[in-house]
Formats: sequence, structure tokens, C-alpha cells
Amino acid sequence: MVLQILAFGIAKDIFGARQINFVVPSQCTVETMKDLLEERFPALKRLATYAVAINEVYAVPAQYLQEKDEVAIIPPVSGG
Amino acid sequence: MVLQILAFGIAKDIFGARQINFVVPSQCTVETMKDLLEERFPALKRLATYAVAINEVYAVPAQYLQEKDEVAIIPPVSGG
Amino acid sequence: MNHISIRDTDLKLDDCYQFIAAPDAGGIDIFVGTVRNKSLGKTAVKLEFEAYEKMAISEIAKIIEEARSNWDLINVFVAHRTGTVEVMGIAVIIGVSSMHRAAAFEACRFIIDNLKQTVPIWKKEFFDDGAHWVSAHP
Amino acid sequence: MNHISIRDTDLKLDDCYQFIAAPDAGGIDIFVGTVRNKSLGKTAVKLEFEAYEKMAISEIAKIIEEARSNWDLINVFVAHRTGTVEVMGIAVIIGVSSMHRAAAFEACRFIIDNLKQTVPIWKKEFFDDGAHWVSAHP
Repeated sequence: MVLQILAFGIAKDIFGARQINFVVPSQCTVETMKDLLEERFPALKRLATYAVAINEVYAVPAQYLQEKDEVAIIPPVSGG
Repeated sequence: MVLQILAFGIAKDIFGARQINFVVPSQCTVETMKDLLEERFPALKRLATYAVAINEVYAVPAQYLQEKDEVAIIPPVSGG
Repeated sequence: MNHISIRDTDLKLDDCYQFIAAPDAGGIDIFVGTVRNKSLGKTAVKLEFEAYEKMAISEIAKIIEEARSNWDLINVFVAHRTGTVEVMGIAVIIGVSSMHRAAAFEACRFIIDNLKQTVPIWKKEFFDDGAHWVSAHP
Repeated sequence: MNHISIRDTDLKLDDCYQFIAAPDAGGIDIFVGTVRNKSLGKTAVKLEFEAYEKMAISEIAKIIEEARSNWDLINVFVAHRTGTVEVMGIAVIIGVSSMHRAAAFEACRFIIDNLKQTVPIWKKEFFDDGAHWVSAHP
């Protein structure tokens, strides 16, 4: 399936876009998606850490993704 | 000697004036002055507590008073 | 820098902010004490504040010095009203800027907590059916 | 009541104060985060903030709900900038009113501390010689 993945902060710089289309297996967890993303964008591995949000909520690694989900890459936040 | 004693808050109401002249012995501590004041103004004894300031600094009971001192009665403070 | 004032006219939040803002400030904390509409379960109409002004200023200065010895502060602002303050009116403003927000929060709270303990200012509460000096009696 | 906003225009302290002031408030605490002129020992020129706005608002709402479950609060105001903020400009304002000043101080600090941990907002610092996303790398 094709995920539309939003990127913010340094992740947007790494992707070169605010949003990318990214192909993943149909049964795909957050953890698997991160592995695949890091293969395509190795610079992600150099981040201090980064989280994934699904439909505006922080996701856990074992969570499964759906094609219609709003997926977002959340690099270390630094507001305030 | 004659002390000029400033009064604030409820002490001003008890004295009936913002400042009174009050006669004390020439060798007079804060403690003695308080005893004499309470004889003349028994309502002072009903206060939760009250402090004495000499020249704008909180005084201790054993401190001696001078005729030129700026003496003030400080009932429980309630600013803020 | 420190600002200390005791005044019988309206206190302005912006005066505080303009004084304490600084290019090296990482955190600014401001406490505002306002007049409540209720006290002791009764409806308060207004308050009157009376101050022993010279001593109040020197006691506030001592509190600020103690705060500065405990925390690394940039600017400190303390202003307190005298005279009549209506419900929701501002009785006191304390503002602190620091490189670090924890210091700003802790110092601001330290200053208001100590101000309430030692600074010679008195509050008289007016109700529909009378008035009393706060904390005067046990 | 709660106010939460993420906006690309100047944040006003008075907007915060007007929102949180209340006749039953015994204490009001306001935290203001401003842009510092120094970071990592270098001179900062400006900052840019980017937010995942919808999620930032819902994460802030969660923090406020947690604060309200810990302390008895009247009104809570949280506003955060996006876009370019110059040195000394206001990046964030948190305001809390409560019956009790301890609650106002503690809740205000809780909210800013948590906001910095979980709310999806990112800060890019611009120096004379380049720029970087804060906290991105170890």
C-alpha cells in the first residue's frame, strides 16, 4: 500500500518535501515502516530520535498502519 | 522619654490615630514598651500577634529604644 | 535590575513585562494577585491596602536580594497597590526574568510567598455588612 | 475555560491576561518564553518555529486536561508562535488562574515543561554562519 507521510522540522529537510508517498507492505507496523524509511533516507538514523504519529496521536512501534492513516514523522520537538 | 509611635492597619484603629506620642522610661526595651502599650490599649492583646519596627527594621524584644527612633507597630501583614 | 514600587494607581502588566524582558532571558514568570469576590464565604465588595511604604520597599529589596542569592536572575519587578482596589483589580505584580525558566518560576514564587509573610502592607476587606483587617485576629 | 492557539502573528500578553483573569482567582501565573540572543555560545539572529498544528493543539489540550486533573484551575491560556521570531520576541505564553497561587505556579510550570517534551513544534535557530534544527541530533 501507499502511505502519505507528513514530515516536519529536520525530517522535512531529509525528505526534501513536506509530504511523500511511500510504499510499504500491506501488513506493516510502525517499526517496519521506520526500517524501510531509514533504508531510503539513511539520514534519519543520525537523528537523536524520532517518533511517528498516526492520525495526530503518537504511535507505538507494534501498531499497524492503514492506507488512509495520516502518518507523520515527528523529530525531537523543540517548542517553547 | 517620649516616643512617637506610628500605627498601621488595625493598630491605627486601636490607637485612633496614625501616630501617637507615648511616654516610656528612659531605659526601655521593645518588650517593656509593648507591655505599657497593652496596658493603655488592651485591644492590642487580642491581635493574633504584632511586631515592632525600629527605623524601618523589625526589632527584637530585648532591643533598647532611643527617643529619636522611628517606632512603628506592625500588626499581622496581609499584602499580596 | 530591580524595580520596586508601592503606588495608589492601577498596576499595568505591560510595565512589568517591558521592565523584565531581556535578550538573554530564557524564561519569564509573572505572578498577578487580584482581588477575589469571595472571602471567608462572604461576598467581598472591595479591598483597601495600606502600606508602611519606606519599610515595605526595604523589606521587598531584602527579599529580592535573597532571591538573587538563591537563583541566577536577570530582572526583577515588584509592584504593590495601596488604596482601594475593586474585585478583579490587580493588587500585586511580581515579574522575574532568568536564563533558565526553573529559576524564574522558583524565584517568583519565593518572592510572593515571602512578601506575604514579612512586607508591611495591610489589607482591609469590605463586605456588604462591614469590614475587617485581614489576619489581624486569631 | 481553555484557550489554545498556534499562530504566525505576535503573541500579546494582554490577550492572555484578559482571558485568564477571573473574579474568583486568588493567583494568576504567566510564563513567557522569549527568543534568546545566545545559543550554544553563538549569537542567534532569529528563530523559526514550525508546528504540526492540529496535533500540537490536541497535545496541548491533553496537557491542560492532565494539569486540571492535578490542580484546581479556573482558566488556562496557551499560545505558541509559528514562523519567524526575532530576538526578544515572544515564542510562547502560558497563563493559569486558580483560587490558590500554589496551584497556578505549579500548573503553569507543568504545562510549559510538558509542552517542551511532547508538543510537535520545532525550532530552527539562525546564526550568522548557518542554521540548525534544535535538538534534532544527539
